[in-house]
Amino acid sequence: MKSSDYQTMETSGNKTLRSSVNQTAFEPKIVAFLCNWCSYAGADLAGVSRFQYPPNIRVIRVPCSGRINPLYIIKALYSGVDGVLVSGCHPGDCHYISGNYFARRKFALLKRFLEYLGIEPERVQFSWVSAAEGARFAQIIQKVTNDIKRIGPFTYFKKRINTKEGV
Amino acid sequence: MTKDKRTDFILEKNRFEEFIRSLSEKYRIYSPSYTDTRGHFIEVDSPDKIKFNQTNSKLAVKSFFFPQVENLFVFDAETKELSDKENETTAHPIQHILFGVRPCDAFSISLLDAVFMKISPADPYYIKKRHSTMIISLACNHPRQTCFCTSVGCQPDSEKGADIIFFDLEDRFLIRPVTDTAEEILNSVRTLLGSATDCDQEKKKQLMLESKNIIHKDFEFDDLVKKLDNFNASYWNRIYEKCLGCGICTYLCPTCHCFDIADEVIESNGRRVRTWDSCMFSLFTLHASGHNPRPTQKERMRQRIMHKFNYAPKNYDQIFCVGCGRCIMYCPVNLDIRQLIKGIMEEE
Amino acid sequence: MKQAEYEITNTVEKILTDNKVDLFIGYEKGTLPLRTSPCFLSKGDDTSRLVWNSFCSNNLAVYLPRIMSTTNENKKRKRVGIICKGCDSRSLVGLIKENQIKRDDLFIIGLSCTGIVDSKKVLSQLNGNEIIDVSEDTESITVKLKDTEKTFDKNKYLYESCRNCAYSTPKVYDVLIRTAKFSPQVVIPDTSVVKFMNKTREERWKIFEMEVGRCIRCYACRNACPNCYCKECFAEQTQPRWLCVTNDLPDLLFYHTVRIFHQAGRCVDCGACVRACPMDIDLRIFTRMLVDEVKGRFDYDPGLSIEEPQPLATFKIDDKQEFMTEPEVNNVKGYKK
Amino acid sequence: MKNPYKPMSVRIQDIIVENETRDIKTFKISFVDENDEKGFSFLPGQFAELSIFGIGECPIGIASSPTENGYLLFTVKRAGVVTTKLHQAEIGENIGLRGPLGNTYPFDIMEGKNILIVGGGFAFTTLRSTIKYILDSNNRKRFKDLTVIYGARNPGELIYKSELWLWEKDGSIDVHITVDKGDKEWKRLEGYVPNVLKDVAPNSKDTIALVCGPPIMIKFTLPVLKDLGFNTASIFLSLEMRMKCGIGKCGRCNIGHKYVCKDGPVFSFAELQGLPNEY
Repeated sequence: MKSSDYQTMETSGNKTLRSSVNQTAFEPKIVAFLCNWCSYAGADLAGVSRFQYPPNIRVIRVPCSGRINPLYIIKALYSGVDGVLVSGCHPGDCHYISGNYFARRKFALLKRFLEYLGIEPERVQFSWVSAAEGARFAQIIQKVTNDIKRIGPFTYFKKRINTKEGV
Repeated sequence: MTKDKRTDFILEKNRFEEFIRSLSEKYRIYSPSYTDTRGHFIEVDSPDKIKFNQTNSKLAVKSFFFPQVENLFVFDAETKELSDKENETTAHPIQHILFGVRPCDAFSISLLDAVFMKISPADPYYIKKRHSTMIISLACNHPRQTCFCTSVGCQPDSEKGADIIFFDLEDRFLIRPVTDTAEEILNSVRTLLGSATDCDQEKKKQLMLESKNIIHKDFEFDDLVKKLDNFNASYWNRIYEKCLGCGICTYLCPTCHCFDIADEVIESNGRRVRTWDSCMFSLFTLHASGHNPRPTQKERMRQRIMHKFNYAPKNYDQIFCVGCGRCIMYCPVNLDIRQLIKGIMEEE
Repeated sequence: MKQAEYEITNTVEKILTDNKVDLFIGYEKGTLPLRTSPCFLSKGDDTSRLVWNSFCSNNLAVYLPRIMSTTNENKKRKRVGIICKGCDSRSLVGLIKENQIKRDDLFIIGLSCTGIVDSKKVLSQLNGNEIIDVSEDTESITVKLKDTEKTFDKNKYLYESCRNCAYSTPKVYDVLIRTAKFSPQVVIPDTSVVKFMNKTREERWKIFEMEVGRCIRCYACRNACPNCYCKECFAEQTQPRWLCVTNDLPDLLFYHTVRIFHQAGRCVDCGACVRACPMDIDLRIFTRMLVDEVKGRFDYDPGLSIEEPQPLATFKIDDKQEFMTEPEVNNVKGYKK
Repeated sequence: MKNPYKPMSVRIQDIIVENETRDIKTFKISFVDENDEKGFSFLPGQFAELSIFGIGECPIGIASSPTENGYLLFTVKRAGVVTTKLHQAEIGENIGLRGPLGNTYPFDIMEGKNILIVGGGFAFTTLRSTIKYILDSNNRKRFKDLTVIYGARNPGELIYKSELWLWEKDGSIDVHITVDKGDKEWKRLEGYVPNVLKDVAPNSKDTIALVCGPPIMIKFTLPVLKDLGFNTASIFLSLEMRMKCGIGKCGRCNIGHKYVCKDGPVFSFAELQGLPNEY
């Protein structure tokens, strides 16, 4: 699906103008940590059911949302990614019983902490998507991509090499 | 012109700004910044930024010649080609002037010269900066309680490592050129300078005598090198316990020169970078096999003392400590190197 | 203060002579004015070196994980005695809960602390001239300079974390020593987080960048913190390498963001990291936020009771999840509602 | 002024897997530009820093002898970040090389003497270079007889097997190969290197011993050598420390006031006894 196709998609709520196809719109790079049992299956279902969602996410499959260490999220932002989504099973459905419960507490503190430091709240988002919610997965990805597009690229955390020699 | 024939000059304080402005036409002037708490040497655009009453800067002047992060070379990550713009011109004309360096820091630069320049193979990055920089040091009239330079063979008016030394005689400066390059530069601003009278010299001697009395000389270093040869002495078991193993004493020390070399690649460009490292860190000597010759803080503290007071005298026949007191002032647990040395000297 | 010192020395003398502990960690007179230094006493050492005054700033719990993993001469785990202020004892409880140290290997002398004086604040009032001698009484400290003398009211020159400290008396101890007349500490509620929160997002980020930009990666904040006892810190790992060893801004942001977040639900706000930093970086603006957030969200104060589980080590079914992302777009191409 | 930190670029000609567990490989390296090759004159015992851009550097002993011109051999065990990356490299790739670094085995002292070489495990690299150098036609006459004792944990771990069997047949060299625990086909000696050394018991009169191997082997070999009458000045060891600059500046690889990268890696046992045992 070429990226220009989906741009012409109707988005309800804020009726975005049919953005001119050739304008080089900012294409965010978003890392999505998907829990293997629910969200990854949900993404799979979204694909099988031909739901269309923006191609900006790079999926990393993890055993459980509890496996996500804040270190990975900060490493993603440090490596030049514009947004991070962590998606796991709904509380109660976790294959490992309490993985997402622990994760929920960690994410709650991390979200508030990054916001407090001055990073836009939309940068790092968390969601619950079960294996049967293909449409919900597509909608969440749509929302996350719209958010990141709205707030623009994420430059001030990105590591760059200064190639100036010495002093 | 041999050293003793060099005449001392006088610069009135009201003509100081003119002196700096005329120098800044040809050279870039740096002086320790006391505003932002990094306290290292920054470029000064206007003379009034230069202060005299502050004692020593927080980061030593070593960070100008041997910066915390320095590119060794840059390469393209895909093709792995080095960007070798070999502009290895051996002659580096003077471009930078460091003003307000304290004599102990200037002394430490002469020690770093021994490591990076005198012992072959010489370090090209250090040489480039060292030859293109002139050091104007400012003698200390009011040393701090933590200063102990007189105990390590340095003086509040030591000229080692400096090109020109300024003595602050309250209303005027007495300027003593030390090296030949100093002569040329002073000649270029000769009109501003008067020549020093005997009463100026007398005042300078008086000020320096006072300053030396302030520094209490509470231990001697005469046979410390021999005493430290006793590697497994018992005092090593007692002096390391309170050390947290952080890097403050080594990063702020003007003579510490240990460094790490690491590669970084981000997208298409990569670089090999040299950064400061500290023997107090636990991973400093960890082998890939997991073996670590210095496993606990005892060995690391012993290495820091031995490197400065036993190994350096054997390799460079100089004690690698200038008595600036930074490691005493900024240690989170107030671990005082003078106490360590006194404890070692008192060992029978 | 003299009374407390006397009691401490006697207790230590007793426990050392009848071999209840192998090592005692306390405070001794520092070589810098307005400072003390940790001191390690074993049997037979001169216990009169021990002092107690308003400059005992180091959090001694930081030494325990590495000392208590070593064995004493008869091959048993080392038993250590320690002096604890309110905040130190909370760090101790945290270490016990995280199985770094055993409670029964510890002999804790608790002290009801009346706040530690910030030497940097006092020194900044003396515009450069040197302190010859310091003397102290319950309400103020007098500093003798070359020709003059100055007195400072203690309460105005305490460390920020001491001014907002609500638990100045240790909860977990073997012996509790009351210092001076025990007047309940007037707790000044912390306002730095609220003030910081009212700034705009860009301002907050600018301040974070400016504060952390001064860091020289000396790891004093990490090594002074009792919670940071990892053998190999993520900041120094090479397999895998998370961040680079330079002090470029992104590396500093990475290191401080993750290190501070590692204290979520564990930081007792003792201020050891702020005191240790040579570049005067005020980390407390950021660590204090997590303390408040954990208090607000999970109603948990770290280090008060050994039994209560740490917030991130447990969960509740009905934890709040207002921050989760919910989809707002409901007609996705190809999806027939 | 040559920049001591900038590596010369070299090409991997060939990669030979040395042991069954495939974690020791020998890399055959050739210089990309000849005047680098001309400038690179070394003697056995020296090492070089192999560098992979973007990953880092690692100090590896030069396994080839100066008499084998046209290429250099480096035997690398997969242990850390750089060596793992090196093991993933293919033939034809370019890597960086800095050197020759460190000092050499004391050929001036060894002149006209018997040579005893004791090696263990994969630390046989610089010793192989020495053996090839001594066996070379115009060098052999400078030294008297040459005894080699080399051992490894099991037959699979022995490196340079093809050359070992050749040397066994060569008359001018007395080779004893042992393994800690042999398998069915193993017909040669079995037992630890120090014990084999006790049995072979070469006479120590004007003989120089070169020892290189894992610390545990050195610990047990030295007393045996002393019993056989070797004085501490005629035993030479090649040591290994963590290194970064390789030119005695970064202050990391010191034993006492000596830097292993610059004043070593070869030290006489007498010299080592004068230094603190912190290695």
